[in-house]
Amino acid sequence: MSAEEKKPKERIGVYICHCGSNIAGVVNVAEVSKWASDNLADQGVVVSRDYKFMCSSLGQELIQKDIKEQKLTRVVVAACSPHLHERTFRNACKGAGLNPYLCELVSVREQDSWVHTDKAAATAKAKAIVAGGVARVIYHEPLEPLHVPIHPATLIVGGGIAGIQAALEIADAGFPVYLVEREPSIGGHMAQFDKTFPTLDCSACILTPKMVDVGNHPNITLLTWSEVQKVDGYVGNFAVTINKRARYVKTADCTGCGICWEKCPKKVIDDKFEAGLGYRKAVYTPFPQAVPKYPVVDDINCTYFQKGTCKACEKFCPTNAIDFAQKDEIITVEVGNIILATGWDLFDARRVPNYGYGRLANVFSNMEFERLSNSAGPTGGNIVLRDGKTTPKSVGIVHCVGSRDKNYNNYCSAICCMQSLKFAHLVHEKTGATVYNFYIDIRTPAKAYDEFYQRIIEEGTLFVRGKVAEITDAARNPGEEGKLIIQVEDTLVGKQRRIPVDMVILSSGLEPRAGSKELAKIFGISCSADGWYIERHPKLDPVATMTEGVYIAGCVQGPKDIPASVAQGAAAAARILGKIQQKEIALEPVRAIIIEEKCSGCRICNTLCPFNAILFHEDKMVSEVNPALCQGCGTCVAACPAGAITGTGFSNEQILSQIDGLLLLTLDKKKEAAVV
Amino acid sequence: MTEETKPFEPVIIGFTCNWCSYRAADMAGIARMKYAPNVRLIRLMCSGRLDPTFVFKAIAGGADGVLVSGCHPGDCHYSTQNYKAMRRFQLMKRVLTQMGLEPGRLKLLWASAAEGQMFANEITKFVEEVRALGPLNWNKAGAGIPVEVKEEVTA
Amino acid sequence: MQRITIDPITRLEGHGKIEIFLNEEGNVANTYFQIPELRGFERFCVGRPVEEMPLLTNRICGVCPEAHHMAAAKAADAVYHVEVPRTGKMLRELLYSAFYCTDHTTHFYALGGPDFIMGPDAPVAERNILGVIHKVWLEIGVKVIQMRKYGHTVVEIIGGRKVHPCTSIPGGLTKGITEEQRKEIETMGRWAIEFAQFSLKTFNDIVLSNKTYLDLIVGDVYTHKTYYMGLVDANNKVNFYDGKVRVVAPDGKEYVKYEPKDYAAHIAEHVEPWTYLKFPYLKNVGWKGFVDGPDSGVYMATPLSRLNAADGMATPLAQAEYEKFYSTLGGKPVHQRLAIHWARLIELLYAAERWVELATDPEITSPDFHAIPTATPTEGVGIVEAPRGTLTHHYWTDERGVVTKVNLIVGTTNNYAPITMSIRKAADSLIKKGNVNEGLLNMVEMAFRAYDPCFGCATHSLPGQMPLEVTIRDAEGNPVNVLKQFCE
Amino acid sequence: MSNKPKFAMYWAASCGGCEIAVLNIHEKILDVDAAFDVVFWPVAMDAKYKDVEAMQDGEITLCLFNGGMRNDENEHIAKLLRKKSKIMVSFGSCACEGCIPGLANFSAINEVVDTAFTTITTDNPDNLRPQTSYTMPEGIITIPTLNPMLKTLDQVVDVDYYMPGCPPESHQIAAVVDLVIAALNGKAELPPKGATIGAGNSTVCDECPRKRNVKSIKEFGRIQLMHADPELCLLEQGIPCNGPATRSGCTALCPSAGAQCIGCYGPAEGVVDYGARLISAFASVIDSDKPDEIDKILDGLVDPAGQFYRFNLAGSLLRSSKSAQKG
Repeated sequence: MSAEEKKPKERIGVYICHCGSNIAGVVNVAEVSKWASDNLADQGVVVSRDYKFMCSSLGQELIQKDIKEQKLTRVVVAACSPHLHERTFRNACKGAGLNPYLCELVSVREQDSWVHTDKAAATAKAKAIVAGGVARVIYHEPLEPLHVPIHPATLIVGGGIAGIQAALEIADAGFPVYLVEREPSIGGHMAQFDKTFPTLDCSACILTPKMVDVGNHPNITLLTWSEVQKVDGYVGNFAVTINKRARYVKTADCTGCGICWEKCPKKVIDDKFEAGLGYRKAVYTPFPQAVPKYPVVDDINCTYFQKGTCKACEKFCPTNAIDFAQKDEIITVEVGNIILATGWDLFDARRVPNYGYGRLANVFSNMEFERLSNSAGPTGGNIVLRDGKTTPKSVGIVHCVGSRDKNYNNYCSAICCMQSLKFAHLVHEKTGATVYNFYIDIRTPAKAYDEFYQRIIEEGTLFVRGKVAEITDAARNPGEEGKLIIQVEDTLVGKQRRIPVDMVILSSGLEPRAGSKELAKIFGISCSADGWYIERHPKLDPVATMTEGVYIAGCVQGPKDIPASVAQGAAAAARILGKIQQKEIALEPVRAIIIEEKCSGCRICNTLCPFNAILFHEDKMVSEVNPALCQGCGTCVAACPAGAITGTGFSNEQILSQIDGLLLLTLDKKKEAAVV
Repeated sequence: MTEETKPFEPVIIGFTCNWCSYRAADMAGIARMKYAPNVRLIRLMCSGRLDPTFVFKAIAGGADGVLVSGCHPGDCHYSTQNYKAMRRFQLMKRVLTQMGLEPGRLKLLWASAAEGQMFANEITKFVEEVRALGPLNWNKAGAGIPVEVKEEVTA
Repeated sequence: MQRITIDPITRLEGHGKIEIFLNEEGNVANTYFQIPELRGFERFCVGRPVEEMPLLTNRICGVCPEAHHMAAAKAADAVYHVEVPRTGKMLRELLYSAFYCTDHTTHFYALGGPDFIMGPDAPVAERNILGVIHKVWLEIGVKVIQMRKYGHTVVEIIGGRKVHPCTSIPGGLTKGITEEQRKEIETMGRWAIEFAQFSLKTFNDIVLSNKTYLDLIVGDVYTHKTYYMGLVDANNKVNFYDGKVRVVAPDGKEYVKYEPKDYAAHIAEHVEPWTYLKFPYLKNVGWKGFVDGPDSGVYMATPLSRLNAADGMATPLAQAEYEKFYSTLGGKPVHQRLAIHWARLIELLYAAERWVELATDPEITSPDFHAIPTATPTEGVGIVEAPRGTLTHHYWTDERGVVTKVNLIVGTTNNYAPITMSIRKAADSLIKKGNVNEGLLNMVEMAFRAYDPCFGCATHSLPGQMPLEVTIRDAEGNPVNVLKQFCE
Repeated sequence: MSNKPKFAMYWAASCGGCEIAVLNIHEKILDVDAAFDVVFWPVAMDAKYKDVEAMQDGEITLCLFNGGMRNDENEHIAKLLRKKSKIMVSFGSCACEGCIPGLANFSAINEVVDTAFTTITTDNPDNLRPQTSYTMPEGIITIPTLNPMLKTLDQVVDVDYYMPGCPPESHQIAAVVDLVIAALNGKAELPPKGATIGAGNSTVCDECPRKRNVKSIKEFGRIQLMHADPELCLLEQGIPCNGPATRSGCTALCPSAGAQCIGCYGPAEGVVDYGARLISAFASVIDSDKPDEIDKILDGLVDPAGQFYRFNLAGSLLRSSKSAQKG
């Protein structure tokens, strides 16, 4: 090494940023700059400057001027974190005709001035960091971004309002969409609601048309009663394996006439769509406006599947569409992008024992109430007690059940306040009953929300500020007999109150779907501790994820109301349409490459790639990396026993020499020490 | 003031992954959390990129300790690569221990992008542990390996 | 006082350095034979898995790696208390016999032989293998190369490699041989027998039929009455691979016969501060310095010693030569060091015969060449006869079979004391009044060359051959005369 | 003397296997003899060390130097031959990377000497140790001083080419001889300085006849404790075979003979640290994500440092254990 390492191969420019006083306040930037030009000259440093704000246009021009005049072949900028300005400085170099990957940004702010107080130590560390950058950048190579074609089709997982919106946006733009829904019909939770706040328009009335559009759209392949099993590939080229569960109904022949479920002898409590208040048959569609219209045979409850006889549906089906021999079908679809809109689950109020849900008959969940109040629901829209006939004279609505509560979920479920206000209105309107709302805070931030709150107040709903302690049927005072008593501290008047009511509605919060973590693994994205999927940036990039080509929309990303979900669905669609329009996508050229003549075909690397980017050629007995699938993690590079795999952008030479650089001063120090 | 009377300032090389631990360091910075200035970080795309060669190089090059840091198990940005880092770390530590290196000079630290405070605390703790172990000065003689070249460079 | 330095010795496998001090009269005051190397296998083999010992100790010596490979494998078997299946044993011994043929050939024709064939007074230039070839026709050279080739071929077939074999493991070997390989080995073996007989004839024609040489051999200069050590089979016949260690006294009577595992009860190593090598001796006789006779624990372990220590050879042709050997040299034991060369050729013949015996055994191609050890590893000793003497490997391990302690007593080491004595005696009787010439010096060399010492083995370091250079210095150590050996 | 190019070969701290391997090129030796004046080759001839000292610098065209730097005498001769030679080839594992004698670097040199002079058969009541200079009644006699650490040749002198192997295979030696001779006659190009010659670019697996699948190790095994499948990759059977990281060129002799590769050809082209490659490769394919389970599997490797640095310790980044560092 000695010989060629001594005479510098490159002409390097070093630029130390003051970042106002953010860096200069702690690190002696002038000293670092001088040290670099004095001590790193033999490594090729020909110019070393410090400047107030390197990221400013003036700062960038400074670099560009040097590149041109000093014929720089490498640039090292010591400033903030690469995550902030790496692109900025790379582009600056590009602007001056230097390949952007020949520029290295090292952090002396987040990594140094902001975290240290000892100025001498911080300055010494800055020198080391700069030396590391210089030693490393010598081994950088000019790289070109990798271009991979984008498959025009999109996979959308989840047929709720967010998924529906996204599907329509993309399909209307003329590109194919696969919409996968676990249930027999799309529609999601919104299909269960009665009215929607704050406008109180009927949920079904606004949702059904969109569902029908999806059902009929030539660009949308609707895969209901189906689930994603496996995702291979990478942005632009995903191969998705989907399990189409057996419906036992030949959709080609079925007209959706409904005779089968009329004739089916087996009644099943419908705890999904009807929230347990109503019944369905063993062969069924979840609700009249279901899309698609084809029913499914629920083989868990179907008499034929359980006892081997019956087949009533088959006998009566006018088109012989029933087919008990049907099997699950595994299909694979190719898509360029993916949207996850798998929505949410309702917090199970049984987990709050002191509220008596499941134990006290007339304590209802919010979803139960939606069905009660829904004219298409089990009671035809009559708000009645469990007995099915008695209309309540007084109703208590409890907010924040399972939310903003460290025993359950810390977060605010965002929709419960407005939902509870909506409930108050509906009860008031349909029964004239006295309505109490028990709240901690009323949160009505969005457009026309607070106006709605005012309206409910004017309607005479009574508001009690306090977290409900207990709901009981144990009467203590006269007038409490046969009622549910709500025990609460009224924090406005500062005294305990017992309020007897006929009916209680619990506004349970939203939770991530059961199994959302498993799903995240399938798609290679990450969840927060709560289980909500993590967006690329909480403010600036809310629908993208860390994994290129995978987007999230609706409540899968966190609790939100219908408008927000729709907006995210549309946003995700827009992002994807943009990508599709480009036809190809430029990827960071940080990739692993196997040098064929060095590869011994030992196959150590074969199992290491989570993206299946490494394939083995039996004929040549060598392995090869597919650059489109490779995401540049470098695990195989580090594992190759023959050193036959190199990682562009993070090569061994780069990292090893960066280590030398970082230790330059150490050796200095130890040399001095030795001298002493 | 002579070397003896100065407290020994260890030099530690730290390897972080681009997605979690390096961002944890950024986070510590943004929040102006203070920690010991003895650690110098190198950013890798993933802890799975960590080649034991890097660690040996750091030790041979004069580092007194080495920190290896990545996403928490299960949270790897590349799904499972930090497990490979974990396996390598365990074997590497066995080899180095067999070669007489104090295990305390090696540290494996899982840190998410949100754990800036923890990251800062752990670094300060580690620096003290290594300080207690004293200087390592491996290959001080350094004949024939890059260290020597660098010494000439700085001379 | 004058001082002669022979540093290092030519045609000796391994470093060695001789210091000869002359007194004022120019007669020998004292001689020192120094070994300048130490490699430390006893240390760095600790911590290694015992199955690696046959591979690591290989590297003690590239001239006779097979010997270390075998001793190590046997020690490892013992550590695991595992009995190697018959086929496994035979394969190892077959490899070892073939190796013996190459090694003895190399020594006789390239190292020791020239002294006789060319004569000790011949110019150095001719006193080497090429000289031999010129003197007794090219035919010999061709044969010698052929012999080496064949030997290495067998070593490679069974041992996996020509140099540093790799197939012996605790309990046997990693592979067997096919019928085709067996045939090939047998054919080469039969040729080896002819070659051995030819070599004995050559020795007979050139040496024994030459009065001067015969006198030289039986003369007193090269005679020491020491103990003799060698490995013997159940019938007290010479065996290289296995058996008990037998020691005969200077009077030829059995002094002791012991199991390899008991070696430490009988052998100890004396230490001198001016050399890296130790001097083994018979513990129960005791260290009396560099002297011979029944009261001195000094013993010899060479081809001659093996013949002296045994009652005969296990193969017919070799047995005949054995009897001729003793009748010619006047009965047992033979104390004349130069007879080692003859003894070596008799062993060559035995090795070749054994080679064919084993190659024609019906079980040699059986797949039953490895027994999986089941006992917990503890401690074990492995002893084989290396061409240059009894080779002892002794390992202690933990319950995982990882080596915790090692003791090695290597072929040549056994002879360190006798060699030192021979040098002293030769120098004494040959160097008078400071009169030194090449012929004399070579005769001094002959004294130890007969032992075919391999200080590569002895130091477990490196053989290295250097030109002979003798410096005669006065008392102040200023060179007054320099002699060199030359070759064009 | 003729004006043919001059050839030299020397052995320092090696076992002599390299010399045997060179002799095993058989008739090729005659080509060497025809193309060169063999001026210094202890094994083949009575060479003249003094005459080497008398030579002009660079007078020797080709010097094959094997053996590591165990004592000051080794270093002295290495420096001398470097001075006198145009092309200095680091020949064999010992010179290139320290080989088995390099394992001594696991211990401080005084531990090495102490062990040798305290074995059970050593009779050493005064606990003597060899003295590099010792005064006898007749005068002072000396022996060389051992280095605290065994060094590779290129840690002492500048080396032009590396030829790995313990020993280098004869067919490779023959090929190199042909190449050099051709180059001297202007019929071929010599490789760039610092290149490794007489070996392959890949690793042993490239030449290994055994069947291979993807690797996933649940347990490491010991070769003597099983009857290994003669067809299947040894590593896949849990036997710690160094083949994946060891430079090709030997035609996979050991694995073909049923024994694991122990790594005598050293690291592959461009590899900085041989042991690190194996550590990384073996650990990567361990089939577990649970720390304790991983530890249990690793217990199957009873001597990781010794296995991964068996031939390479002196030539590795760390070069020795900490105790040897302290000297």
